[in-house]
Amino acid sequence: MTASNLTASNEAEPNEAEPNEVGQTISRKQLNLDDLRGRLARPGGPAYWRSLDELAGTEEFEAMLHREFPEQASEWSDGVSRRNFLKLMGASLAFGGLSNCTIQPEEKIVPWVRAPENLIPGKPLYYATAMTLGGVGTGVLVESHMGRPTKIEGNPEHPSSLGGTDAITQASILDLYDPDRATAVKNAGRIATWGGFLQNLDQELTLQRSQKGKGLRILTETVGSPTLGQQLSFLLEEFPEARWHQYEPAARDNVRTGAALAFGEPVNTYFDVAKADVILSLDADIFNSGAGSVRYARDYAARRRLRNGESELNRLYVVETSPSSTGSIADHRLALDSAAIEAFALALAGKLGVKLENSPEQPSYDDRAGWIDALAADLRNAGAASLVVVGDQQAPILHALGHAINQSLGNIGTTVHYTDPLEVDPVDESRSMHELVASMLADEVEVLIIVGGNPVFDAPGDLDFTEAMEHVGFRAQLSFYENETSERCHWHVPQSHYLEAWSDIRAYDSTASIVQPLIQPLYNSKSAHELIGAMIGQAGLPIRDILREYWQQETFADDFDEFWVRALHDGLLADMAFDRRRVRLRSPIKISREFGRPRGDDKFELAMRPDPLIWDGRFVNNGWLQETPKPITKLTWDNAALMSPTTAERMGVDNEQVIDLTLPGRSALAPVWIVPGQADGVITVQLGYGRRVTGRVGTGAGFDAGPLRTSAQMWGARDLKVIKTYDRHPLACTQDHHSMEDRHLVRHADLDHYRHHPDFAQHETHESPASLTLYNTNEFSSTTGNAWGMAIDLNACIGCNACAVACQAENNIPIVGKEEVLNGREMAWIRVDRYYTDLDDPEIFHQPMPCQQCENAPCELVCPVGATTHSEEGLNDMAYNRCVGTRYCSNNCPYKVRRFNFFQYADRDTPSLKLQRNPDVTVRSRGVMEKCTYCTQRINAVRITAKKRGTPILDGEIKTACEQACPTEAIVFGNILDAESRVTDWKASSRNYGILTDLNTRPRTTYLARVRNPNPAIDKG
Amino acid sequence: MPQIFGRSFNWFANVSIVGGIAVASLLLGILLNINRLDYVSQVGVPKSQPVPFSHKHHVAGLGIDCRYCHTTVEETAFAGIPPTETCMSCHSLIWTEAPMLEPVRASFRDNTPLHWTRIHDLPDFAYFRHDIHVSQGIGCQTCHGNVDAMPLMAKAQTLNMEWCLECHRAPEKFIRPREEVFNMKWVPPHDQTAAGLALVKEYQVQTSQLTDCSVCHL
Amino acid sequence: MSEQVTSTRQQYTPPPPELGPGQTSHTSITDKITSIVLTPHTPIQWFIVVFIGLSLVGLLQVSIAYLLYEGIGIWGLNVPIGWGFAIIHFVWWIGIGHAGTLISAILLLFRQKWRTSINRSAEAMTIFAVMCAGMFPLIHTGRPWLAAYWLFPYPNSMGVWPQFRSPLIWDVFAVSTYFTVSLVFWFLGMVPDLASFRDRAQNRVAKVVYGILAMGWRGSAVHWERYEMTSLMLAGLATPLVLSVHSVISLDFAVSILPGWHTTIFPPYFVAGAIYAGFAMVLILVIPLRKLYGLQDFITLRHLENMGKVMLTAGLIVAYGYFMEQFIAWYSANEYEVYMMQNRMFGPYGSFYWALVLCNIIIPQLLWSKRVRRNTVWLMIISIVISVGMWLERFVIVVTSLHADFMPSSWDMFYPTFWDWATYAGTIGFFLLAFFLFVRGMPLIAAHEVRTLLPFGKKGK
Amino acid sequence: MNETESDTYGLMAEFETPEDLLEAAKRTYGKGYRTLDAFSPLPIHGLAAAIGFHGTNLPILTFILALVGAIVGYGMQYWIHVIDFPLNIGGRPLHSGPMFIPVTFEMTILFAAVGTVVAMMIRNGLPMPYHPVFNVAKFERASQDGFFLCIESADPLFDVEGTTSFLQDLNPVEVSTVEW
Repeated sequence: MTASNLTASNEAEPNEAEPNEVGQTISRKQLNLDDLRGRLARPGGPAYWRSLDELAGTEEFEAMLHREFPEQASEWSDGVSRRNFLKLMGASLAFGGLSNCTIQPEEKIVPWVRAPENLIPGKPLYYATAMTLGGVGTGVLVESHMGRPTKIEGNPEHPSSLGGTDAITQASILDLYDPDRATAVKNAGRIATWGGFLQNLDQELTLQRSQKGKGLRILTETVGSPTLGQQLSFLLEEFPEARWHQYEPAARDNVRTGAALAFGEPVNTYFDVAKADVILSLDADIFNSGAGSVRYARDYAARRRLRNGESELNRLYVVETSPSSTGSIADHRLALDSAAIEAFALALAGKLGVKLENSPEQPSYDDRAGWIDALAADLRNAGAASLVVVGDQQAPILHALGHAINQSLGNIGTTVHYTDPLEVDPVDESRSMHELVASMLADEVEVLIIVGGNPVFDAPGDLDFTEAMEHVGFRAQLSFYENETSERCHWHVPQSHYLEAWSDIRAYDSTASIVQPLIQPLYNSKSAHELIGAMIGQAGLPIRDILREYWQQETFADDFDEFWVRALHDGLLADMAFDRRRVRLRSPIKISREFGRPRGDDKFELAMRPDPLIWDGRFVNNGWLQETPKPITKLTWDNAALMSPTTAERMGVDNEQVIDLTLPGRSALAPVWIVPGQADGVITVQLGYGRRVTGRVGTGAGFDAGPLRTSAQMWGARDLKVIKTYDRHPLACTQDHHSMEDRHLVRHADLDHYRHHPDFAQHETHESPASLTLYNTNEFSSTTGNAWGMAIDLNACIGCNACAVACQAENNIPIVGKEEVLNGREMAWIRVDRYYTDLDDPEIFHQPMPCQQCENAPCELVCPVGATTHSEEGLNDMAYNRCVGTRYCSNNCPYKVRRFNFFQYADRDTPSLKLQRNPDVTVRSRGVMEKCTYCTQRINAVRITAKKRGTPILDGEIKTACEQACPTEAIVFGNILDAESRVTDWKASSRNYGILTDLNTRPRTTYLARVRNPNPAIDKG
Repeated sequence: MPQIFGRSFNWFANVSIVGGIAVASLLLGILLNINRLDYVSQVGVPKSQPVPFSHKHHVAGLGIDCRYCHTTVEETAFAGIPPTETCMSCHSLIWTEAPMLEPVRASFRDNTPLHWTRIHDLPDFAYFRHDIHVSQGIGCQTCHGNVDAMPLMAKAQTLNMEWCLECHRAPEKFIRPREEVFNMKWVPPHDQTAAGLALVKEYQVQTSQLTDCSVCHL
Repeated sequence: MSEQVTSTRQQYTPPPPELGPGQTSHTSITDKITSIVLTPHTPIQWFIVVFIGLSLVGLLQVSIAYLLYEGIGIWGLNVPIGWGFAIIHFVWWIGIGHAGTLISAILLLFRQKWRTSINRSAEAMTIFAVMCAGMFPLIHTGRPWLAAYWLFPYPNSMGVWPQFRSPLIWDVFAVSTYFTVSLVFWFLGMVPDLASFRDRAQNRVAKVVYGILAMGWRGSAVHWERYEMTSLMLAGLATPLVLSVHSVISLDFAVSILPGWHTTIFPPYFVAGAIYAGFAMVLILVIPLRKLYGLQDFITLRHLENMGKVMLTAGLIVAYGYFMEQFIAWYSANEYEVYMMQNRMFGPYGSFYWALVLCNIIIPQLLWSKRVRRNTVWLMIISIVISVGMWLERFVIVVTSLHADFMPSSWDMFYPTFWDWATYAGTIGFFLLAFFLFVRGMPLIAAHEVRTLLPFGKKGK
Repeated sequence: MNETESDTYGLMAEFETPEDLLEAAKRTYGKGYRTLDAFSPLPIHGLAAAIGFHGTNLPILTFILALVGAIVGYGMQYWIHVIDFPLNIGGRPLHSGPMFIPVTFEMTILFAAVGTVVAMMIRNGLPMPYHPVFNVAKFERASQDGFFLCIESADPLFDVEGTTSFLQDLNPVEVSTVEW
């Protein structure tokens, strides 16, 4: 780092850290061998450092931005596609390789002036913090290299994670370094300063103060931060007439309303999946979406292990409109439209004798699949060890019904638990938004402060928020990106990333965590705490102190400092969770007449869902998530109108054909994507796409389903009409072929069959015994006592792609853009293959595909320059710098896990992105093959530690990125020579098999066959 | 018919053929060895530094241990370049007036780091780690040469891959007892290979593994 | 039979069967052959072809420059289809490059006198075809600037070497050896004729240039003795070489494990294919040439007919190869092989397969008819069809095997881009240009060998 | 020998046909002349023998070169993969004999072919752009349709008159002196 940068960051933090305080020394960006590495033979090295300077958030940087932003914008407005962008990158590096026979350019080393404590160049540090989504937190650990957060892992201490993460959490690190995020306070689109904003705000507030804040409105997203809640309550005390509204498009209104219907108050519900023997999910993707999903997935998978002789499994029934991760691993899956699901629930409730207050005309459920009796029996037999889960997007009554059923089964207290609401103020957010817009249109609002969110884009279609804003005199927004809303605000303040700012949050089970920053804000952004704080006279007060104050009141810890340090270290505030609530159903659930009412035959049903990866649109500019295939559809860079083959046939439409989705008075154009296992007549669309104003990555991707929403029908409508058009919109799908072609890739059986033939998986193909060879098989057996191997449990994999994103983050894997994915050039080192058995009622299989590290690797044999060779410990090494790019290895790889840099994909020019890179992994250049290496950098690091320690490497000491991220612990890596290691244990399992072993590739990665546990009483057609 | 070529052409023809081949092979030879030239590898070429720091004086003269300044050499990949603080710990007491040291004092005063010029600089794709080498008995001197005799720091070895391989293939030729690692005066025993093999065994150096690509290229 | 035909036209001294009526003496032979070059007059057709060639070479340069600037991504490649047009055309050109050495070497060993009037042009064709072929393996790599020298075993400061188990390295050696030997063979054969040029040339510059090239050849009996022996040796070496080269090329595929590539039939069947394509290209070149330069006396119908026969034979071997692929796929009962074969015939690229069968098996059967064999127009058409067919064969082998291999999840399609085509067209241009420059400046027919066809004693002044 | 002879390279007779040349060559050799050479636009079998050149040993050389090529080719691969930098390539043995064959073969051919040609050139003393025989005006026919026999002055039996008359008896088209 340069001097000025150093000073900058030091000034940025005058209060020298108390040595014992974690997360304080981190803001110093310092000399870093790894960074230096990044600069060899790269023209404009100085410029790079200059810009880092700017990252420190100096005033001149703002000015710079002012100059720079417009031209950048223009570059993008004139239709330069993402692909072209990459091309430009490529050009700069065209002959990079040539530099290897020239004198290396001179490089500078810039040491500290005064060395900080506990920061060793080249040694990563880990800090515990929490990520917030939809007002609910997940505990994470963040790896930090020289003050640069580079990788997010789950926090093993934290109940919401237990070490696992989902794809979104893994990718959230990229947002921090997104070159397109809002970087400067803007007034009417012009660069301004925070100070300037505060001045202007104060004027407005003094006015408001005089009238008790009658014209003041605060619009936040769902607030789960207790401290922020307290700040807001102070604000409302100061401005009694002011109103605080909450809105976010993927809010859990129905969950809260449902709970209120059942218990009279919007209690928070969470589950103990580990205890559940029989689970029924009513259109709930509990394992891959929403609060607690990571923990639920882990608890579920823990019951599917079939370890050493154990032959019992839990059983999962899923009834859903559109196939989800949860549905894909169900033992029984039933595709129904929402009306039928409601009718189904009623019928089941009836069967279970749940007391209901029925409406005169009962919807009848036609039990073609013959589920009701069998399911009811199964649930009843399971007794208190059963569990019924209702999807966040389902009608409140269905949720109430769910509670009723759980209660009647006696699950409350065993598999279902209740606490006080996680939200500071659990309101019905669509109503809240409704009220806000009303009062805005009534010109009652003079000052509107929008804290996060993007209402102009995602407010329900029937509320004209855009119009309403024009009635407000002073509009200010705090948000991470400049978005559709920012355009219409007088002031825009960049919001800090959660790794940049202090806060606190509660997890799905109300466990409280401190959100601690790992780095000073890269740009001078502010957090919600700072903005609200500024309005209640806390301006300039360190948020950390406000948090400490709040929690000091909450705890009665005699030594608060110790409590605080432990909280920061562990990532959770010890026993600050709410007590469990004992709630009872007040009265029989009242069933409205619409409930379960089937739609007209001439109509289709529209189901709206948050996107599994870009969620409600807040991650739309996150390239990793955009390019990660959606769990089931394998689509990237787009959302689509999902429909079943039958429906498509009936409609006479084809993949990628654009159709016009019309509801009374509203419509949207969407490309068709046919999904086996979708309920007939239901068209599912994902929210968050079709953004007009956001970064380069997200702008223009997908279509906007928002207009189809109304505050009455947030998640679906049953009166959808469809008009065919003859336009086509290409969709970038990473998997074109969906049948396994009877190739024994995913091997599976029913539990019953497994009990009789535990080793069924090992007899599906004939493979030659390893002994059958002319070679001396011992010639290369490892002499180091280590031989690396991996096993993947297909019984646990839910296809969530967390592994893929983790790999991308760990191994500096570039994104290539939609055009390149269309060309079949995606770079994922580990992909999750998804296969269907048939079109109408398919079984869905997931199969993670990392490099198989074959012992007889076909790829190595054909490399003319020996760029890929075998290591002593059995890794299939890839020396990028030796590769000349003949692509023969990829051709000869039967698993097709090798990836090629057809262009200069890795962005070598954007400084902020460089900060995210893993310094221990080479950034590949154009024309080079790359592939999974079992995270060889992690292996090396641990090997060296072990050597210095003088003891062998312990089992589990090395975790590959995918293994570490996997929420269901489906992947295990280790030493196959160690009889005690987990991987040896897994590979000893009777379910263990390798794929394509008949080619005698002898893969080191093997799979554990999938075993389903169907209910004999249900005949699967 | 009249001769087209003069007598001398026979001689000329042969010479041009032989000469052509000779010149071509000479050029090729140079091309193949370009990376071995000191000019390219910059061996023995001191670079300009903000302060003409003399290892000779500090190491040989004052007998300061390597680790006094290069503090992290045993802990991480990077040996560590001392912060100005470290210089000042002595130079706030001695040579406080020396004009030569003004940059150091300035750095300390204005809190602006010194910009040293890198001498040993590996390509980005080669991941060298000091800690493991030091802990396995590879002396500083083996790669950095007799630093204690260098008034100005300069590369002692080419740092070409073939040079790395010399040791990675046969560490016994270079390995020394751990306690001698930082000893600049250490001379290999006459039976280095035998002694080396013993150490390799003792330190459990996995020679078989040292030529794996993934040991250095990640 | 051809004797009989010619003799009807010939009352006086019947010329040898390999020569037409016009060529009765050393003098006439020399005059005719040298006159093609040593004349101020150049036929307009020549200029047209060279112009086309030049413009296509321009296109080639542009597409290579763009390739180096952008990366291999400008082609339609992806994963799984890592090899596309580049390798298809590499094999296609190498195949064509086989006829030359084959004619001059194998036919020499077999004492086939009729070869003498076509071997020179065939060898020239070989040289230029191999040049075209040679471009592809280099530019198809991701980092050509490194591949250019890392593929050769030279002592380097990295201490690393090529990996000799890779068929690509075998290629490097096979192709470069083949090119070197063919070049030497070709040039050696020209030396005595260059001497004739030297001695006949009027203008000083031409005399000097040909003089240098002729290296002072003076036709000494002793020289002839060693010269003949050397040619014989070269022929003996070049014959296994030419067979080995395409076998090695086929190993690029056969050594891999891909269904559709991993086949033992490949070496013989590739060699046959090469001869097939090679002779087709020779015909495509000589039929217009003999018209343009009135070489009917040297390249008689008998020559054309013989080549037709060779093509027919080669074609039948190739057909057998196709059949064997089918048979083995079925006989192996290997699910991947079976699927590959069905996919090849009825999958998305099925049309290519059937077109290939049409071009390489069905249409060439016309060659059974003598009338077709002796009709230049028919021969020309069939030769072109065969060239297309051989292109299709390589396309089918490379693309259909790659696009759907073991992992259904990663199956994908290959769509060539503009630059794929541009590069191909460019190499054709280069080939034409080079060949016609050769025609204009070098002895197109091996005069000294043709002379040996004359019965002793005919000096006919 | 005296000046008059030393300033001529030799005497050259031109003949009508290959047979005449062959016949003349035989008789000349029979007469005892040894330093003589015959020139023709095409190889004439027996001509070299007729002037006392008995076969060439090029084939043996070719064989030796081939052997060298083979050894170099295989040796190089063995040294690289087994001795200098042994690496585990796809579990194949370090010494993968069968896979070393193609390169070995190509090296064999390369050495043999190029070597033979170079040897031939050296033995024929080519290139030799200047040669006295070119001084004879009509010699340019030698590359087209002329057949020549040249007795060099270096021959012990050579004397201008005697040799000239001898050549005349072989009924040549013409006899001419070859200047140095």
